[in-house]
Amino acid sequence: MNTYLLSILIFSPLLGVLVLLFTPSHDEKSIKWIGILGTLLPLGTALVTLSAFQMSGEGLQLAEKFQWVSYEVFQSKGDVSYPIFYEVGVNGLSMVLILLTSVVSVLAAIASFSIKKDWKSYFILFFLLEIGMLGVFAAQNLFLFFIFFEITLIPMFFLIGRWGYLEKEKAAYSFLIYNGVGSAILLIAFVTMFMKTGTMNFEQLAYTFSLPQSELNQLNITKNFKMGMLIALLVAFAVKLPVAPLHSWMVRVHVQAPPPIVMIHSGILLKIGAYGLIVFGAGLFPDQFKSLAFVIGLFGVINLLYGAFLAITQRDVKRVLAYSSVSHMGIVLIGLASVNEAGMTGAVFQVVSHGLISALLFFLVGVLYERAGSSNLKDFGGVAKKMPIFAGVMLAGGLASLGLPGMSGFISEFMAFLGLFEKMPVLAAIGTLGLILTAVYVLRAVLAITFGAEKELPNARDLSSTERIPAFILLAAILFIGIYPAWLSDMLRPTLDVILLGLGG
Amino acid sequence: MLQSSWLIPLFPLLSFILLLILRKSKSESTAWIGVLLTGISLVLSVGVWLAVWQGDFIKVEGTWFQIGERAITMGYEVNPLNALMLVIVSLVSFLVHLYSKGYMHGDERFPVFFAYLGLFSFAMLGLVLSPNLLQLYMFWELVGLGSFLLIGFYYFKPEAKAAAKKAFVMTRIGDVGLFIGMVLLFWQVGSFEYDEIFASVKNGDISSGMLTLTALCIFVGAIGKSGQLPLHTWLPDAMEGPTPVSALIHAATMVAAGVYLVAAMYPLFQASETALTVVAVVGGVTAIFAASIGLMQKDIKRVLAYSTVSQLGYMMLALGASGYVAGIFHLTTHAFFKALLFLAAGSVIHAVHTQNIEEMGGLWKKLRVTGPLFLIGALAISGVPLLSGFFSKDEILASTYADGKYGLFWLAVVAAFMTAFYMFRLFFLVFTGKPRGDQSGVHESPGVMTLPMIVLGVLAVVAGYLNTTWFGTFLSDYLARGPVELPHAEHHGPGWIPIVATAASLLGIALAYLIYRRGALSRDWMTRSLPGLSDVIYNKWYVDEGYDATFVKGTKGLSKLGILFDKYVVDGLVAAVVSGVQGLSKIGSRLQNGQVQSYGTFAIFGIVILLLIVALTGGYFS
Amino acid sequence: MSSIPLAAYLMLALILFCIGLFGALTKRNAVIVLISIELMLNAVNINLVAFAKYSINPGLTGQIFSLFTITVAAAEAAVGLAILIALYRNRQTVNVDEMDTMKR
Amino acid sequence: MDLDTLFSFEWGVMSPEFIILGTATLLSIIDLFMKRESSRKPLAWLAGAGVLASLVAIFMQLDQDVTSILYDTYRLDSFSKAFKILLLLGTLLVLVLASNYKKEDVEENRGEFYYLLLAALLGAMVMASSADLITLFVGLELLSLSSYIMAGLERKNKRSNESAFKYVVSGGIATAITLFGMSYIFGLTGETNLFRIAENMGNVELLKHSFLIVFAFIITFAGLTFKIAAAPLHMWAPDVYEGAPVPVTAFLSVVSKTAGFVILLRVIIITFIAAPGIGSEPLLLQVQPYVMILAAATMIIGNVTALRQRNIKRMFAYSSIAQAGYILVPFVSNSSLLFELIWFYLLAYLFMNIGAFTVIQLLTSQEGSNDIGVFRGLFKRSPWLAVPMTFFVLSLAGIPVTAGFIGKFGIFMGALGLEPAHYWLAAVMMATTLVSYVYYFNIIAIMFFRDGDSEGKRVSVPGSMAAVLAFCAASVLILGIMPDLALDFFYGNFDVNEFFMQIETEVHTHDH
Repeated sequence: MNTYLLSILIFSPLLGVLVLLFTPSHDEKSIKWIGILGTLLPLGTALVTLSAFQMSGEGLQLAEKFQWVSYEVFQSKGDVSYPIFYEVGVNGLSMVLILLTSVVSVLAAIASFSIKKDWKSYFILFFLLEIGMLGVFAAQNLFLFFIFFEITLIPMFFLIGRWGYLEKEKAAYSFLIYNGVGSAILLIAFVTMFMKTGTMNFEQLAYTFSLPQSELNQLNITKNFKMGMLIALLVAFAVKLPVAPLHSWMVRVHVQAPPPIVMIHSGILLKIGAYGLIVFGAGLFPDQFKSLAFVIGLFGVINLLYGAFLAITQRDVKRVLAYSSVSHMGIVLIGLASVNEAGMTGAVFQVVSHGLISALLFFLVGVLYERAGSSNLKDFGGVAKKMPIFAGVMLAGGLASLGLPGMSGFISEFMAFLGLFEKMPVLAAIGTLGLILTAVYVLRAVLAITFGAEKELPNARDLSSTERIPAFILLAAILFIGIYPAWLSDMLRPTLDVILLGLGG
Repeated sequence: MLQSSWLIPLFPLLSFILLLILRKSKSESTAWIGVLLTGISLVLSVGVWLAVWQGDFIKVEGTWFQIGERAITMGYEVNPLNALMLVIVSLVSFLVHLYSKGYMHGDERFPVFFAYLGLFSFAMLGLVLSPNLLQLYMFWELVGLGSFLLIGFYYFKPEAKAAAKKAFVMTRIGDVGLFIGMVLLFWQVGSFEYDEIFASVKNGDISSGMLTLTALCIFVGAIGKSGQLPLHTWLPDAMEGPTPVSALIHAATMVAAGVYLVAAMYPLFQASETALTVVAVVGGVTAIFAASIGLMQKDIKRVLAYSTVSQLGYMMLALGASGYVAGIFHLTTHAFFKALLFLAAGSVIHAVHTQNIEEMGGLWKKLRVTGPLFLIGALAISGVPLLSGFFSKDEILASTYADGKYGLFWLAVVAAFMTAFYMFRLFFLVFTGKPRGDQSGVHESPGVMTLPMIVLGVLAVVAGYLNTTWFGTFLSDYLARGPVELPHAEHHGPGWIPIVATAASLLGIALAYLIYRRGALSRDWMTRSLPGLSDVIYNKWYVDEGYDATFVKGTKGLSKLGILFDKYVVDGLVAAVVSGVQGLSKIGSRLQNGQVQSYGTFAIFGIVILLLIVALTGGYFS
Repeated sequence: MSSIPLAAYLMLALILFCIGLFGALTKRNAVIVLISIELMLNAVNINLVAFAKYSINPGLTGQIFSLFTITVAAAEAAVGLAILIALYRNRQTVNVDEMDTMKR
Repeated sequence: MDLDTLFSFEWGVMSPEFIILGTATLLSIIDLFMKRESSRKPLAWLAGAGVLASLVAIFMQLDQDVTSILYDTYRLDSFSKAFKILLLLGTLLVLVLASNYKKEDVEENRGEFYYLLLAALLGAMVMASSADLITLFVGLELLSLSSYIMAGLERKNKRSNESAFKYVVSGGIATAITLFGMSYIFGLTGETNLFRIAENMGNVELLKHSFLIVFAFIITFAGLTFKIAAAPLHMWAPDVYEGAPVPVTAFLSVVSKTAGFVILLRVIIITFIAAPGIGSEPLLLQVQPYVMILAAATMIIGNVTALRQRNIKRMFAYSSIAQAGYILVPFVSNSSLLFELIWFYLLAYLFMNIGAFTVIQLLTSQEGSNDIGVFRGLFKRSPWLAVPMTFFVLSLAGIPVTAGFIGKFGIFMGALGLEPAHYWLAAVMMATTLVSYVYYFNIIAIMFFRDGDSEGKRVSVPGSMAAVLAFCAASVLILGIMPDLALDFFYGNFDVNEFFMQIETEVHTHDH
C-alpha cells in the first residue's frame, strides 16, 4: 500500500470535491464542515507519510513511477523516444513543504468560515488548489512539476477573482499574467532541457548536467547553455517568489484576495518559488549557481531592504504585510546565495517559518477586516482593550515576523545571515539593516492596531473559539520550530547535503 | 547546587505562563505566585553564588541543532561573573515583585504585569547563564521583549506606545551590531562558545583588524542595551513604564546587560587596544553628557534615567580603562542604589500621583520611610564616603587615571560633580521646602513597598565593602577565579583621587543646597548666564530632534520615495507594456475595416513584402 | 517552331494576373470584382498551358489542369453571383465598399 | 485508360468517400421529395449516420497498407486516415450543432445545409487522400464552394450575405494565388503528381531557377494560408465567422482549418522536400525563417486583436487565427514530430473549439445577441454550461490537465528540440499565449465573477447538444490527463513514413 501513498496524498482532496459535488449548494454549514474535513484527510495522509518517511534517509523515498506520455522521435541518429513519466517521491525538503501545505490548508479551511458566498464552488476550488500545491512538492520531474504548478494558478485565479475584495478582478488578472510569464519561461526552459537530455527526471537531469564537459558536448550542452537555462529558471521563480521589481502582483493579491486564500498564497504558493530555486537552480546547475551567487545575494538584499522600506509608510495593514513578504523572501535569496549549509538551511527555514507567520498574520488581518470592515491602520487603535487575545496573538505574530528569538523567524534569519556572512560579509552587513527596518514597520503596524487610544470598532469581539484554533496552532508551530529547530534541520539535512555536495561543499 | 542552576530562570518562566493563564483573575493575590517563584530563584541563585565563592564552576551544554557538521549548542554556565549577576538580578527581581504588589494595586491587568515581570526575569537570568554568544543573543533579544512589554504596559497611552516602540527599535540597532559581531566571530572561530572564542583570541588565530571589528560590533550591542551615546534616547523615554519596571529593567538589570556583555567578552576587548579605547571614550562621554542633561530635567524619573545612563557610562569607562573589577563593582553597587532610588521615586509618585518635581516639595515629613531611603540612595550615588557608590566610583577614577586616560579622568570627575548636584537638586526639590502641589491624600506606602526599599537601602550602604582597599578586595579576588584574566595589578591610583572625588561630590551637594534649599543662588542662575547652553541642555542636546530630522525623516522619505518608485517605475513599466499591447490591438482592429478589398490588399502587400525579404536576404540574386 | 519565348507567356500571365488582382481589389462594383477574379484564374491558365508546352519538363497534364481550373472557375463564378444576388435582394446595392457592417 | 484498368483499381479503399458521396446524393434527393413545411431534422440524422458509417469504414481500413489508385490521384496512407478521422469527427459534431440551430428570421426546414456540409467534407477528405495537384485543387474547391454557400445560408440575413460574399471574394483571390503558385510548381517540374514533382525538384537543372522555386513556394504557401486563416490571408476570418451561422463558423474554424493543414502538409512537405536551396541547404530549411515570420505574425495578430473584441464569434475568429499560428510552428521546426504534433493539436483543437461553439450557439441563440455579455453570470444560471466552457477556454489557453496544454507542449518540443532551437519563436508563442490569457480568462471572468441582471434565466440545453458538450469536455480532459490514449492510437495505427512512400504499382499505358 505504501507504494501509492504519495499519490493518495496528492489526490486525497479529490474526495472532498466529490462529496461536495453531491452536497446542496445552499447548505452552508455542512459545506464548510466538509471543507474542513476534506483538508483533514490530506493532513492525515501527510502524517502517515511522515511516519513512513525515514528522517535520516538519503535520497528519494516513497517513489512512484509510471510511464505516462510517450513521444516517439525518429531522428537521424536513430529512434529516440522521449518518454514522460508520472514520477512522485519525497525527500526531506519536499516532505517538510508537504507537511506545511497540509497544515496551512486545514487552518485556511477553518479560516474560510468567514467566506460569505458560494461556499460550494469555493471549497471545490480550494481542494483543487491543494492538489496542485501537494503535487508541486511531490513531483519528481519537470513535466509533472509544471502541471501541478499551473494547477495552482487556475483555482487561485477564481478564488481571488470571485471571493476577493473591491479590486479583485484586477488582482486576479495581475496574478494570472505575472505567474503566466513565470510559467511561460519555465515551460520553455523545461522543454529545452527535456529535448537536450531526453529526460525530465530531477535526478537524471542533475546527473546529466554534472557530466564532464567532454561528454556534454555530445549532447550539445555548453556552459553558456547551462547558464542560460539557470537564468531562465531564476527569472521564472523570481516572479513567483517574488523578487523586486516583479513583486507588484503579489502585493495586489495580498491586498485583494480573501484572507484564507492569502494565508495559502503567502504561506505556501510563494514558497514554490523558493523550492524551485533550490531544486532546479542550485540542484541542477550548481556551478553556474555558484557563479551567480553574488547576484542572487544582491537581489536578496535589495528585496529585503526594498520590501522593508516600502512597508514602513504603508497605510493599509495588508499592504504592510505584503511588502513584509517581499522583504522576507529576500532572506530566502540571501540564504541561497550563501551556498553553504547554514544559508541553505536558513533559506528553507525561512520558507517554512514565513509560511506559518504570514498565514497567522493574514488570518488575523482577516479577522480584523471581518470585525471592522477596514484594514486601514488609521481606523484602528487600542484594540487590545476589547480584544486582548487577538492583540496578544497579533503581537506574537509580529514579533515572530521581526525575528524574535524563540520563534521560527529568528532561526531562519540567523542561519541565512550566518551563511551569507561567510561568503559576502559586506553585503550581509548591509542586509542587516533590514533587521532594524523590519522591527520598525512590524511594530508600527501592530502597535497602531493594538496599542494607543481606543477607537470604536463596530463589531469588536475577541477571537471566537473557532478562530482561536488556527491562531494557536500556528503560534504553537512557530514557537516549536523556534525552540526546537533540530526537528526540522535533521529532516532537511540529507537532502540539503546532496545539493550542497553538487555545489562543492 | 550548581547542577540545578539551570532551574533558576525556569521559575520566573513558570510564573509567566501561570499568570498568563490567570490573566483574567481579579484577585491580587496572584502576585504571590510571581513573588514566590522569583523567591525560589533568588534562593537558588544565592546558593549557586556561594558554591562559586567556594571555587566550583560548571558548564553544561548539549546540541541544539546542527548546521552541517557544526553543532550549535545550548546549555548553561556558572562562573564568578555570572553568579554575581544571578544574585543581583534575582534579588532585584524578587524585591521589585514584592514592591509591585503594592505599587500596582488596583490595576485591572494586575496579573499580566506580573506575568511580564516573570518573562523579563526569565530572559535576564537566561542571558546571564548563557555559555555562548548565540544563546546570549537570544536572551538578549528576549530581555528586550520583556522591556518592550513592560514599557508599553499602559498600552492605551500614546506616549507609552511610542516609548515601547522606540526602546525596541533603538536597542535593535545595537542588537544588529552584536549580531554582526557574533556571526563574524563564528566564521573566525567556528563556534559561538566563549571558551573557544577566548582560546582563539589567545592563540592569535584572529587578525587584529578582525578582532577590533568584532569587538566594536559587539560593543555596539552593548551601547544599544545600556543606553550609551548615541543610542541612549530610548532609555529616558522608557520611563513611561510603571516605576517598578524602571527600577528592575532600566536601572538595575537589563541596561547593565551591556556592561555585562563587555565584561563577559572581556578577553576579546583586551586583545584590541582600539576597542578598549573606544569603550572608554564612549563611556566617559556618555557619563558627562547624560549627567549634563540630568541637571535640568523636571521629571523625577527622567532625572534618574539620565543618571542611569551616566552611571552606565561610568561602568563602560571603567571597563575601557582596564578596570574590569571596577566596572563590575560599580555595576553591583549601582544596581542596589539605583533600584533603591527608583523604588523610592515610585513611592513618591505613588503618594503624590505626579512625576513633575516642580509640583512636589516638603515630602520629608510625610514620607518618613521613603525620604531617608531616598537620601541614602542619593548619598550613595553621589559618592559620599563610606557608602557603596564612593568605593566603586573611586575605583573607576583610579583605574582611569592609572590607565593614562587623563582627559577621561577629569571628565569623570566633572560628571561626579554633576551627579551629586542633580541628585541633591532632586532631593531638595522633592523632600524639602514647601509643598508646591496638592498633597492632601499623601501617605507613606505600604509595607510591601517599603520593605524592599529598606533591603536595598541596607545594600546601598554596605555593598561597597565588597571591594575596598581598607577591608579587603573580596570582589576582585572572587572575579579573579573566573575565566577572565584580570588586568595585572588592580590600579591603586594616587592617594589624592578619593579626595578629589569626594570634593567633587560634596561640591555638587553644596551647590544644590545653596540653590534649592537655601535659595542663595537663583535657580535660573545658569539659564541666565548661559542661555544658549542651558537651552541645549534642557532640550537634551537636541539629540531626539536630530535623529528625527535625519534618520526618521530620512527613512520615511526613502520609504515614500520607494512607494513612488513602485507606483511609477515598477508598475509604470508594466503599464507601458500593457498599453503597448493594447496599442497593437487597436492597430489590428483598425486594419480590420470591413472592406474585403482592403483585406486582399493587405494580403498582397504581405506576400510582396515577404517576397522582397526573400529576394533580399535569401541570397538568390547575389 | 515558335519564336515566342516562355518568358513572354509568363510575363503576359503575370500582367494579366496583376490586372485581375488590381480589379478585384479596387473596383466598387461587385460584378466587376468577380470578373476580375476570373481574370486572375485565366492568367493561371495561360501559365499552365505555356508551361505544358515550353517548360523544362513539358507535359500534357498542364492542359488538363487548366481544364479543371476553367470548370472550377465557372462554378466559383456561379456561386459568387448567386451570393451577390442574395445580397442585392437584401441590400439593393452591389457596391463592395458598402458591405462593411462587420468590422474591427 | 479502358474499363479493365478502371475496374482493376481497388475502389474499396475509397469507401469512406463513397459513403459520404452517396449520403449527400441521397439527402439531396430526399430533400427534393420532402414537403416544404416538414422538418428537415431527419436529414441531419441521416447525414450523421453517413458520417458515422464513413468513420467506421476508415477504422476498418486502419490495418491496410498504403494503397494508391488512379495514378496516385487517390492514395490511402496513414496520413490520410489519421486526418480523415479528424475531419469526420469534426463534421459529425458540427452536424449535431446544425440540427439544433434555430433562428427566428430564417425560414426553417431547409435541407441543403446538410448535403452542402457533406460535400464540403468530401472535398476535405479528397484533399487528405490525394497526391496530385489537380485532385488536391478540386478537393479544395469543392470544400471552398460548399463553404461559401453555407456561410450565406441565412438568405435574409444581411450579415450572413455579407459574410458569404466576403468569403467568396477572398476565397477567389486566394484560389487564384494558390493556383498561380501551383502553376509554377508544375512549370518547374512538368508534373502534377506530388511524388514525381519531388523527384524532378531534385533535378540539377533546376538549380539555376532556385529563385523561381522559392517564389513558387512562397506563393503557394501564402495562398494556402487562406484555408487555415493564417497571415497573410487571414483577414476574412473575423468577418465571415461573425456573419455565418454558428454551426458554419464551427465548421470553418475546425474542419475547414484541418483540411487546410492537410493540404498544406501534402503540398508543401512532399513537393519541396527534395527541392534545392542556395548552397547545400535544402529549401525547406532555408525558408524556415520566412515561415517563422508568418507563424509569428499570425500568432501576434490573432491574439493581440482578439483583446478588443466584444463579439464572441469575432473573438473566436481571432482566437482561431492565433491557433493556426501555433500549429504553423511545427511546420517551421520541421521536426520529426511534425505529424503527430499537428494531428494531436488539431484533435485537441477540434474538441475544444467545437465544445466552445456549442456553448456559444446555445447562448447566442437564446439571448439573440453575439455580445460577450451573453456569458454574464452563466455560472450562476447554468453551471453545467459554464464548467465545460471553462474547460474549453482553459484548453484553448493551453492550461495543463487539458488537451490544449499537451498540444502546446508538443509544439514546444518540436520548436525547441532541434539544433539550433527556435528560442525566439517559442518566446513569441509563449508571449502571445500570455496575451491570449487576457481574453480567454475574460470569458471566464464574465461567467464566474459578474452576476448580471440575467440571473435566473437558465439556458435550455437539448439532449444532443448536452451530449456534444459532455463528449468534448470529457475528451479535452481525458486527452489532457492521458494523452497517451491518442498518441498510442496514432503510433499504433499510423506510420508517418507512409506519407513519403511512393507506390509504383501500375504501369502507364496510353494505348488508345
